[in-house]
Amino acid sequence: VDLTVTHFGTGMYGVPFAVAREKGWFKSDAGLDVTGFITSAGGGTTIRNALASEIPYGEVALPAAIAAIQQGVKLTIVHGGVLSVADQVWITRKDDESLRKFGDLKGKKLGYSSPKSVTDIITSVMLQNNGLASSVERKSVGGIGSGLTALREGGVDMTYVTEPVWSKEKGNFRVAWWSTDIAPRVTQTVGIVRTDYLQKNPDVIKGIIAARRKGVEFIKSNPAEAAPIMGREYKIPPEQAKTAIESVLGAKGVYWSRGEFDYEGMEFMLKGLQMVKAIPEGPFDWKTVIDESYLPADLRSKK
Amino acid sequence: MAAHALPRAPAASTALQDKLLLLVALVVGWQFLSLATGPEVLTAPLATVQRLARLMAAPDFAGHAAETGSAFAVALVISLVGGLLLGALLGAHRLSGEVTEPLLVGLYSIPKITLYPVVLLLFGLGMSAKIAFGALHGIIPVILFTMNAVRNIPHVYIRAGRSMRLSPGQMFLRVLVPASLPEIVTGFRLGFSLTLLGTLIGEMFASQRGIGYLLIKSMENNNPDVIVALALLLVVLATAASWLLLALERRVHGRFTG
Amino acid sequence: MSRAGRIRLVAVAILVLALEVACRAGWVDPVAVIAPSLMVQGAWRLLASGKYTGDMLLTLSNVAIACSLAVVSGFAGGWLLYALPRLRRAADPLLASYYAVPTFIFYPLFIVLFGLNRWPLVAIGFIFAVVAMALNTLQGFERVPRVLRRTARAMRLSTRQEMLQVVFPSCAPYLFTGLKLAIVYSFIGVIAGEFVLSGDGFGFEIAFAYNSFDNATMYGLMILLLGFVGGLNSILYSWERRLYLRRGGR
Amino acid sequence: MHALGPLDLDLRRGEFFSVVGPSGCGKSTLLDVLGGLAVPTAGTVEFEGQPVAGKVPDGVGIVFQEDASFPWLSVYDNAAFGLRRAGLPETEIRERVEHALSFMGLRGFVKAYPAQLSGGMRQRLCIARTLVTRPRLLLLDEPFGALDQQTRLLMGDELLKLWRDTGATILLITHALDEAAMLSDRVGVMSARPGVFLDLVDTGWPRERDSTIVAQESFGRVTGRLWSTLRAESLKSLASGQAAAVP
Amino acid sequence: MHALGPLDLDLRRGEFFSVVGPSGCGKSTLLDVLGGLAVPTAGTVEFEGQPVAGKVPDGVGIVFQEDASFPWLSVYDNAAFGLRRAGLPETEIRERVEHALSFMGLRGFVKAYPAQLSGGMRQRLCIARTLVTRPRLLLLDEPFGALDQQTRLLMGDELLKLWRDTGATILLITHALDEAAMLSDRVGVMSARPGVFLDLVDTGWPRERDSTIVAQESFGRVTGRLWSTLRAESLKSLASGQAAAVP
Ligand SMILES: Nc1ncnc2c1ncn2[C@@H]1O[C@H](COP(=O)(O)OP(=O)(O)OP(=O)(O)O)[C@@H](O)[C@H]1O
Ligand SMILES: Nc1ncnc2c1ncn2[C@@H]1O[C@H](COP(=O)(O)OP(=O)(O)OP(=O)(O)O)[C@@H](O)[C@H]1O
Ligand SMILES: [Mg+2]
Ligand SMILES: [Mg+2]
Repeated sequence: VDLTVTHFGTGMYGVPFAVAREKGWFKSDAGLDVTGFITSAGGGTTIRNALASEIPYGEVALPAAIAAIQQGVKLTIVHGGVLSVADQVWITRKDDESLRKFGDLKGKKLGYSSPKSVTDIITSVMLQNNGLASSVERKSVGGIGSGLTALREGGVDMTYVTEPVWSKEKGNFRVAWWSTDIAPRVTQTVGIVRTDYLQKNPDVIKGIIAARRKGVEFIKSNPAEAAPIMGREYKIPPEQAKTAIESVLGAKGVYWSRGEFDYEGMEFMLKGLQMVKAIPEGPFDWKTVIDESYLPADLRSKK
Repeated sequence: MAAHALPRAPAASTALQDKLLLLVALVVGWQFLSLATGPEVLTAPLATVQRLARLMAAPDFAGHAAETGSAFAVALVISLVGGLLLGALLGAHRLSGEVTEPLLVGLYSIPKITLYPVVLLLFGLGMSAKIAFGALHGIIPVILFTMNAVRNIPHVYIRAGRSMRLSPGQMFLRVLVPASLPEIVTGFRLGFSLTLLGTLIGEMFASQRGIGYLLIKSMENNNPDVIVALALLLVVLATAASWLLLALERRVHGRFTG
Repeated sequence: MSRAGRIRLVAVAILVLALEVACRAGWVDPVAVIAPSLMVQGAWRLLASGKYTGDMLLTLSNVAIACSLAVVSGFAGGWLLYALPRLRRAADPLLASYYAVPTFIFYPLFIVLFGLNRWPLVAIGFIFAVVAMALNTLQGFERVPRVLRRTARAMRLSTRQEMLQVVFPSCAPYLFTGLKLAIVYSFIGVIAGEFVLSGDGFGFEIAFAYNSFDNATMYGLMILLLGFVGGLNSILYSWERRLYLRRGGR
Repeated sequence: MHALGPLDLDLRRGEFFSVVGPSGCGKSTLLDVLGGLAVPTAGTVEFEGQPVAGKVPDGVGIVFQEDASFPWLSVYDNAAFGLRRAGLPETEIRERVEHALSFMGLRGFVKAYPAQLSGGMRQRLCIARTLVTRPRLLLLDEPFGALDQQTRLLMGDELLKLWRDTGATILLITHALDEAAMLSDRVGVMSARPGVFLDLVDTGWPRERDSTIVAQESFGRVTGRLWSTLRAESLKSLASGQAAAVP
Repeated sequence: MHALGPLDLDLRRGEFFSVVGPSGCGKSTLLDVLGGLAVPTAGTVEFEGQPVAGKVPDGVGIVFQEDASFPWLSVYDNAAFGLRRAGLPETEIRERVEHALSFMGLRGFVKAYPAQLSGGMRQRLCIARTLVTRPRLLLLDEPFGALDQQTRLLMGDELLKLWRDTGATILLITHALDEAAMLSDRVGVMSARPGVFLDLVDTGWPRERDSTIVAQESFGRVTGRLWSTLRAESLKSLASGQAAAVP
């Protein structure tokens, strides 16, 4: 079977899955013969794909999950995924000496991916915190590739890039700041399951969570061994994988959750989404959509 | 089409020479553009060919190609055969043709990318959605061209067939199809290209394998060299297919116009 | 209205009604498809709220620019191909395979060429549309009956007069077809580009609504788009009929 | 409005009958009805004692006014088309086709395609395609329309030879009065639409005849009679046709 | 190979001259050369004392064999086309166009478009379009090819009337022998390709004549002479045409 993991092959979220598959933990823990990972552009597409597949499970972007739930999609969040934005870095041209601190952005052009996205939230917060909201022109660049092109050609003066692309491009640009500088705890992804499937097949999901957890723990304890695995699955050089893994592990806070939730990080995301008008205002009841009972006992939140 | 409307066919050698000249001109233009924009945006021709060779030599490439190839093949068969049958039917039955034509033209003119959610609902995830998406792109031009071709068949051919007491099957196979073949081949050429486009777009949205997946991944990973290499591959493939169909069309058409 | 038109209307009405019933009865997953009445409601709300007016205007102006450029340069290109039949023969297979490549993968290239603004998207719409215009122009020129050109000479027209008063009107139907296709293709190109790449416009809003499971908005936008393209199409269609019906099958 | 008025026509076995009449008077419609390609609004058609209804009867061959050669088939395959559909053995087909093609002066063109032939040659090919089926009744709708007048008369000679050799009944539609006068045993003159027979002229030619009879005095008498009947009729048709042309 | 052989032709001012000849013998090519649309490989053409070279001289009007009406213009605008180009005042245009159209039997159709006309009516429109320019030399290439024989003769009457009224010189190309015989002062009979004049027949008709002369005995003599010259030629053309048709 195939599992759905957002940005598999292009983002860091999928590395634990790659490791768990390589080590055969999906087979041993969940009895699944995982043949590959489906991914797609866009959070909503990923969720739709996940819900339409044989095992309607996926590690997906939290904003998409929130939107789906708000629109009445019957799904349950069963585990935390990536709990920080340590993979996201903001960069400038190498020779551009004018941008040394946030204040220097005044009158400059700042690129972000697209409206109502995580980069929209991060930049909004950053500009607000620095009182720059009205003096910086923000431009949507669409994606990383076009963002880097725009930066190189002067279309913007600063843009974002994520791992593992950053590890490849490191030599060509200069780091300005990390997203974690602005928001140390942001839950980016969570595991979701179609609710009716979850009730009928609790053990499969428990198994997937367990296998993934082993993957996370393995990366943490053996990053050097995890890198070549990631390299193989992502079709990138192992050195690039190694720098990327080290980069997110080295950042402050937890990057890959073993399954546990970070309610504070989720709340940040929710507020952020409301701020950029991606979802309507109003409280959101996490309790009704999160079911921790599939997590191993040691990872459940203490009430 | 009147014979004099066709440009006089030059000798085969000149035609080939012209094609080579055009090719050289395109490559030179590409090289210049690449120099002007820098290799990190548009890779130079030679580098692209090398990159493509490496890409194709990579062990997993065969899998991607096979994935796209099989989805495309099925979609193409659906587009061509389905388009041919539907088009012939709508062309032969005037009223249903008149009823459906504006709807088909309308469907043809909307950006089909926006229909992706509906396709996913109807066909589920994976191969069948890709095929459906490819066929959705390709089948409409084939229908429209076939329909027009069948409509424009001189009525006297049908009367001649009847005067020779043909069965309906003989009439279809021996008169209707050959009489409309040149336009049908033109429809096939367009159908081929658009089916390929549709299949690739389908792969860009939900896939883990295939050329479309490689494209979208390269976009996200900022690998313009891979993108350009794949684009080259697609252009070469589609041009070759188009050339073949064109040769077929010329042969068929040649008889029609002398 | 013609008989075919009435049947078409009834058939579409039945389909829409069936979908409505299926949705209301809960046979269809509302996450995927919503009832047509809700779609229309969504569309109306979008229009009334005015929230998307900017996006729509942006998309439409992009399409308009892309299309006008495509028509002008496609005409010139078609003329060139006509004037240089050897070039035309050499380029023939290339022209038909043109649509196989998803042009929006060249977005980064266009950013370099045009900068980070609307022009890369316009370029995508343009290159999607220009070939259709060029091919139809070429066809139009090729099919001017020889006897009409001879007539022009028999009437001692200057080359300019011959072009403007004989050749041009004679290929007008082909040019019109080219125009129609150019509009359709620049729509497809611009919207697909926005869908995948951009941060604003119709395509982006549809993609965004799709990604946030906002079906009312998504289908609402799709209906508006359909209305636009369909309305434009039928205006052109009836215009074409009025203009060329009297010219008969030629 | 009907394309044809009430008419009564009894073709004698083995006769050569021509129909002349102004353009649009319903000559082709008459042929369709006789051949079973169209069903008359009222009345019946019989062929060899059997009613003809919406289906071309066996033994009837039709050559249409328009060019009906199949452009996708070679001359040979065109001529063999009907026989192949009927499932005749290939040797038999070959023999009949070669005979018919050389009879029609197309022997050197078996491998050519219709596009390489002139309009007149294509029309001859269509005649050959019909002849190979050896029809007992041959319906010809202006088969020489694409030819110039001289070639037309020469082809008429060939047609007469064929008619004598096969003993078939021939109904020829034409608007060339001299052609009708020269070829036929009887000529029917049709009125403007809705067409009825205004006159039936017995020419009284011997069975052995050819285009040299155009020089005879009696030939002038026949054409004179046809022409005088038709002159008034043509004027009428021209006037009514003009009124009807714009919807 | 040349389309035309060496030929010498001197049209008298105000005469009605017809050219007949087998299909493909070069009649249309002759017209192109005379009208200045084609440059002869050798020799010269003169009109009113001026050499004609690659340009249609003022005072010459041409009607082509093919339908050359402009489908995007109404009948009226078609007929007015040449005059508008020449910049005549609108009242003058109106007068001439209406006269020409009613002369050609198209009065009721000024607002119609060519697609609504029959082939013969379109050909008449083309004649009207040329007539309005009041050419002193009128070149007509099978203008009645789209008509049936009867209508053709009636149109011939009209043409004769026109010729008498305007005093123009007319060169008519046709392959209908009776048409040529009835209309012309002189008839030139062309050989098969490359075309040369085999015979020049003086008909000797009075200037006041119409289609009733077809009933006269002398008419039969003229056609007989034309026909006998052409019969051999047609056979030749038929045979050589067959050999040349396949490239
Ligand atoms: N399918 C049709 N529907 C309606 N009217 C028709 C149809 N076919 C022919 N007609 C009309 O019927 C009349 C007779 O047509 P028909 O073709 O039989 O004339 P015709 O005598 O063969 O003329 P021609 O000499 O030009 O061949 C014409 O006025 C024509 O307009
Ligand atoms: N553009 C051309 N190039 C080469 N050959 C040509 C061209 N136009 C005509 N011909 C040839 O020249 C010869 C004379 O043609 P032309 O059209 O003058 O004949 P025609 O006497 O008018 O025939 P028809 O009676 O069929 O109109 C023909 O054999 C034709 O094939
Ligand atoms: Mg007829
Ligand atoms: Mg000619």
